[in-house]
Amino acid sequence: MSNYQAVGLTREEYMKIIDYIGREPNLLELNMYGVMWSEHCSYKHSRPLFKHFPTSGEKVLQGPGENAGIVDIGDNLAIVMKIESHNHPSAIEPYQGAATGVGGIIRDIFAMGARPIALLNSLRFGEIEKYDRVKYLLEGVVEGIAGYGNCIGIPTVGGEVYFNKSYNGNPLVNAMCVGVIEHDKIHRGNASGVGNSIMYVGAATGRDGIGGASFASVELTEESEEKRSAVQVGDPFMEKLLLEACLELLDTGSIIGIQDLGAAGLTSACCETATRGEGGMEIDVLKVPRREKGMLPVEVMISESQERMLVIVEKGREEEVEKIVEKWGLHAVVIGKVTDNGRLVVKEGDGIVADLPAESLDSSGAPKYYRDYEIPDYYREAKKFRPEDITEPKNYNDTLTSLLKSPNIASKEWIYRQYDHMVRTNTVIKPGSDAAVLRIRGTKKAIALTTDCNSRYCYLDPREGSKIAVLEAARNIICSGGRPLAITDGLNFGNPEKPDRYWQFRESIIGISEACRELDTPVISGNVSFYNETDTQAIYPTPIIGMVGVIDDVEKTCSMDFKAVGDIILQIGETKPEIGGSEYLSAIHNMETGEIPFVNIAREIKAHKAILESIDRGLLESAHDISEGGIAVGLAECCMGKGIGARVNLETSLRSDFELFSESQSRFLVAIKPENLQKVIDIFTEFKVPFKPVGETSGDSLNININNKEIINLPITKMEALWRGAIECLIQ
Amino acid sequence: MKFGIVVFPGSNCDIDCYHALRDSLNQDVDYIWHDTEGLKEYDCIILPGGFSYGDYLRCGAVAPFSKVMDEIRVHAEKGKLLVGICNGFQILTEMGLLPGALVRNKNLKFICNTVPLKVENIDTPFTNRCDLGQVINIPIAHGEGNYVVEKDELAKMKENRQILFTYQENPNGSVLDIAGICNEGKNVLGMMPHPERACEELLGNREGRLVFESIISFLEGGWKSE
Amino acid sequence: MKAKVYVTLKKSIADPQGNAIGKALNKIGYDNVEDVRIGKLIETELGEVTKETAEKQLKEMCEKLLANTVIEQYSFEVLG
Amino acid sequence: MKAKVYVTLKKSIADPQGNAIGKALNKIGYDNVEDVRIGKLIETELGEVTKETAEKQLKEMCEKLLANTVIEQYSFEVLG
Ligand SMILES: Nc1ncnc2c1ncn2[C@@H]1O[C@H](COP(=O)(O)OP(=O)(O)O)[C@@H](O)[C@H]1O
Ligand SMILES: [Mg+2]
Repeated sequence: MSNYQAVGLTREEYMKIIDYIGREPNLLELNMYGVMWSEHCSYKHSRPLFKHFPTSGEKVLQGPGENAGIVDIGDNLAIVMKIESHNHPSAIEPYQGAATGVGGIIRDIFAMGARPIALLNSLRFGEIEKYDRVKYLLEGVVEGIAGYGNCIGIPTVGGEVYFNKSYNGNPLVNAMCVGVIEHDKIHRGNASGVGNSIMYVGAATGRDGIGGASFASVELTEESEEKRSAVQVGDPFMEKLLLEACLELLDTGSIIGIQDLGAAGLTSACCETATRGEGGMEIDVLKVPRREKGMLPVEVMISESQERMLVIVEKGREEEVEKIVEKWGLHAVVIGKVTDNGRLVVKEGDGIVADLPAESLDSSGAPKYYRDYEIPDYYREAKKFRPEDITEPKNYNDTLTSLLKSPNIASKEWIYRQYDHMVRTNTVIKPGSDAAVLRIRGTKKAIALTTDCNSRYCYLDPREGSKIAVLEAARNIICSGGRPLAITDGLNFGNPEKPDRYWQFRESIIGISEACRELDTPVISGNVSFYNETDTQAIYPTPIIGMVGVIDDVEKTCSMDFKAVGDIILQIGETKPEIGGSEYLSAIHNMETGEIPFVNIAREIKAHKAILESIDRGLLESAHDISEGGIAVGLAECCMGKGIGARVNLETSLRSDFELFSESQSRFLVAIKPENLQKVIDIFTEFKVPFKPVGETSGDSLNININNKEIINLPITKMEALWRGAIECLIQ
Repeated sequence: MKFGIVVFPGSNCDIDCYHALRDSLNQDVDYIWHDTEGLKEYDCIILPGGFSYGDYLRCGAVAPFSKVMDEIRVHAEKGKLLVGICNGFQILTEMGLLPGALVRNKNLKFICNTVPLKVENIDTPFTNRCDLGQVINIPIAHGEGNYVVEKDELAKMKENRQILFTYQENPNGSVLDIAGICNEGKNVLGMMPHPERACEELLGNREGRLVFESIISFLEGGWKSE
Repeated sequence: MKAKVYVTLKKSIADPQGNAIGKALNKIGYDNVEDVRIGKLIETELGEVTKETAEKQLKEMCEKLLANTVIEQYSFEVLG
Repeated sequence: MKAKVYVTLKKSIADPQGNAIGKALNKIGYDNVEDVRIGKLIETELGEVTKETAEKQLKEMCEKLLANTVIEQYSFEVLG
């Protein structure tokens, strides 16, 4: 194998390097290109498609391209957010893989100058009923997320977990962090002002995760098990100190730029800050604090040791920086300075060991690929499915309880109990409702946060499925009383060099873009993770949508559980026989096929407006979107929060199972006090949103009639025991 | 009347205590940096929750060596009020100011939940505004809240009525369902649950105020032992 | 001077983690495993000190920080 | 048959916990302490088995459960 292949580059890419620098690169330089031009750092397969995304808007203060995106919420405040994947590290060492994923995304947020206030996570695992390995991964990942987030003292307020065979060999672990910032405190990763100092703060550099970046860009094979020592270990205590020290530093005005050391370590941090600033930088690897003796320059330059930051400091103010950092028990050292010749120069003492045009390393210099795409056969095949062909269940009580304890619908309490979701006492709506709500201290405002993606839909129809992911996120925000503002996207896909996978990816981006444009929720940041596949199977396309919404008055929030008996329940939206891709079809009939539900975004937005206005006027007792498992599961979820039952009659011409478990889009369940009913009806009528009263809250069981004939009658306590206990039961 | 909240590297709930006392209970309150020399006079000092020094090796093991802690020990020895919440409780046992120790939860998991506590003794500065046997709902958030203590010590504690709060449904395996205790002198409180997280209607729970209101009422001299 | 410190829970203190591991071992087929207790092994390098000093320091370090003698016991070896 | 298992982090793996405790020891006056690494000591009772079986079992148990060989290494002693 030639040198360039060893660092994951092709012959063409190698020739391109020679073109850039006019000579053969030395080994250090080659490795720097290797990590920077890896998919993970360069986005070479994905960036060309990003042009579809709407990324700007009145409220967008920072779109994609920085450490994190920023969106305005008024009162001189803004929300900073980003999502990031740590799939491959978590597959190998679930605890540390997940923990360092959380640590990395937190650094992205405070690198912008923001205080991180919330964490979310989106997880995908294989068939938990079948494999002990899946249980091991789930336990380890959840403990890793908890271990890091709890220790650093940032509440983990939400997320999602799904199980599907497509993740058997390749779990997904995406972590999202959200911060707040005052407009005038926004910092960017710029190295500008010739002569300014580059300082290094945080943990010492070891041989952690060497090759991690290119490692993250190849398919998982037996061989990657061998590279196990590439595992990095997280130190949340160190990060807490780093976080406090950095935020204090930023307040002094001595900091020109700040950048976390993530994938590709110093190499990436140096060339990114250099190209965003004046364009040049010179550093000395001997000055970099090390954990191990005898490290080579290349090891120092590409190490992915955790909990490290670069700060670019105004010349002459280095001591001030050292003092603050020392107060937090850390050290800051000058490792180089800003230049203006556009070059990234790496020295080892007096000798120059690498000298490259900074821009050529960066994504602007990296190659870009448009791949061929091809519609896979399964896509057309799936559309041939006819719902009428499945047999109708005989006992609907059994069907509903089976659904409630199926791992995708079961309560995720076993998971979020392990996360401190209350620390910092801002969590107004805790995990377990549609979106989490956090107040913004010192204002009347709150924000609503959620992550969503139904990857079965995205597999069966990547474009429409991805639209639905955005809309589902918006529904969760709306049901909490929030106005959707912006999204961050975590795009998890298979190998983009395969035409069918690239098609999935392209379709998905187009779908997300369309939905975001219509909802006016620009894409402000995101992450791409490719090569999520094993020899036998790719994951379902999983474009995770992290969304933030704003609530102007924190007193006007809403949650999904029924609050009292005697309230009227309205169904918003219409039920059609849409069974393709549903949880019902999968969990009960063991089929993942069909045409996924249809969605009309413009029409749905009217429902959003009507619901928001009703919440704003204090007319709704609860609101919940109808998603996986249809109206039957939706009703059960509303009942189980506070143990309040419901008596419902559905007038319909559909088959009972279609009526109960259809996943038709744009539907909600809201509960209303009888005296407010007319006002709510007026609002929905005005917005021309279809609705129908379906029953009322009552007693301690869920009774569902279809055309006045009872087909479901279940005590809440029974449903709840199964639903709450299911995940724990599967693990033991 | 003045409250002080010690801030260790790795404290997380320092801010929560501060807001609860200042914003919800209108008290005068300062942060005390762990490195402080020459501690001012405080009526009540709080060691907050979190992961001081990362909670590495053992929870709360390193914090007792912080500079300010010698003076805090003196504060307690003078009979003034000292409260340890969660990590603070762990620190107090590490310092020997409270008996016993806190080990891994029985299920080996971190648990974040709101749980019912029973008030076992109301003749203390920390519980005088409660009713005996009253049940209050307070959040817990810990991985190592399983209280253990030697038998003889436990017998002494019972006799002295040092057990102040017990869990209604034991979440972590604590001996005798213990959630909170005080020292013999009844001026040092340690509890795993977080009353500071339950002081506001907006967060859906105000029952934690009872602990702080008891302290305030004691300090105001309004409390009389029965 | 290298040293190893062993910190274990006192017999009278329950060890939930040890119990769980014991059960897990039974479950995966080692039914002969009767009792598992988990302790800590702390390896340290004390620099250039005499064996005597090392032992004195280790004892102090254990009493002060490395062990919580309310629930734990300790022992150590100086490896030279 | 009693046995002791020692599980420690591989050399190449960072040990934040050990670092923090090393620093704390320096701070309380032991400035000669240069390096601290924290591992696990697992004590177990294997019942009536031969030494050979015990060793075979211990190796398996370490590989399967007691050590996470991605980041940890192990050794053990059978005490008889
Ligand atoms: N991995 C997780 N971490 C934290 N909270 C989670 C996680 N998974 C699910 N939750 C919480 O459980 C609740 C239900 O999740 P989900 O069924 O995905 O909701 P929805 O269908 O409304 O998106 C939400 O409050 C969610 O935030
Ligand atoms: Mg929802």
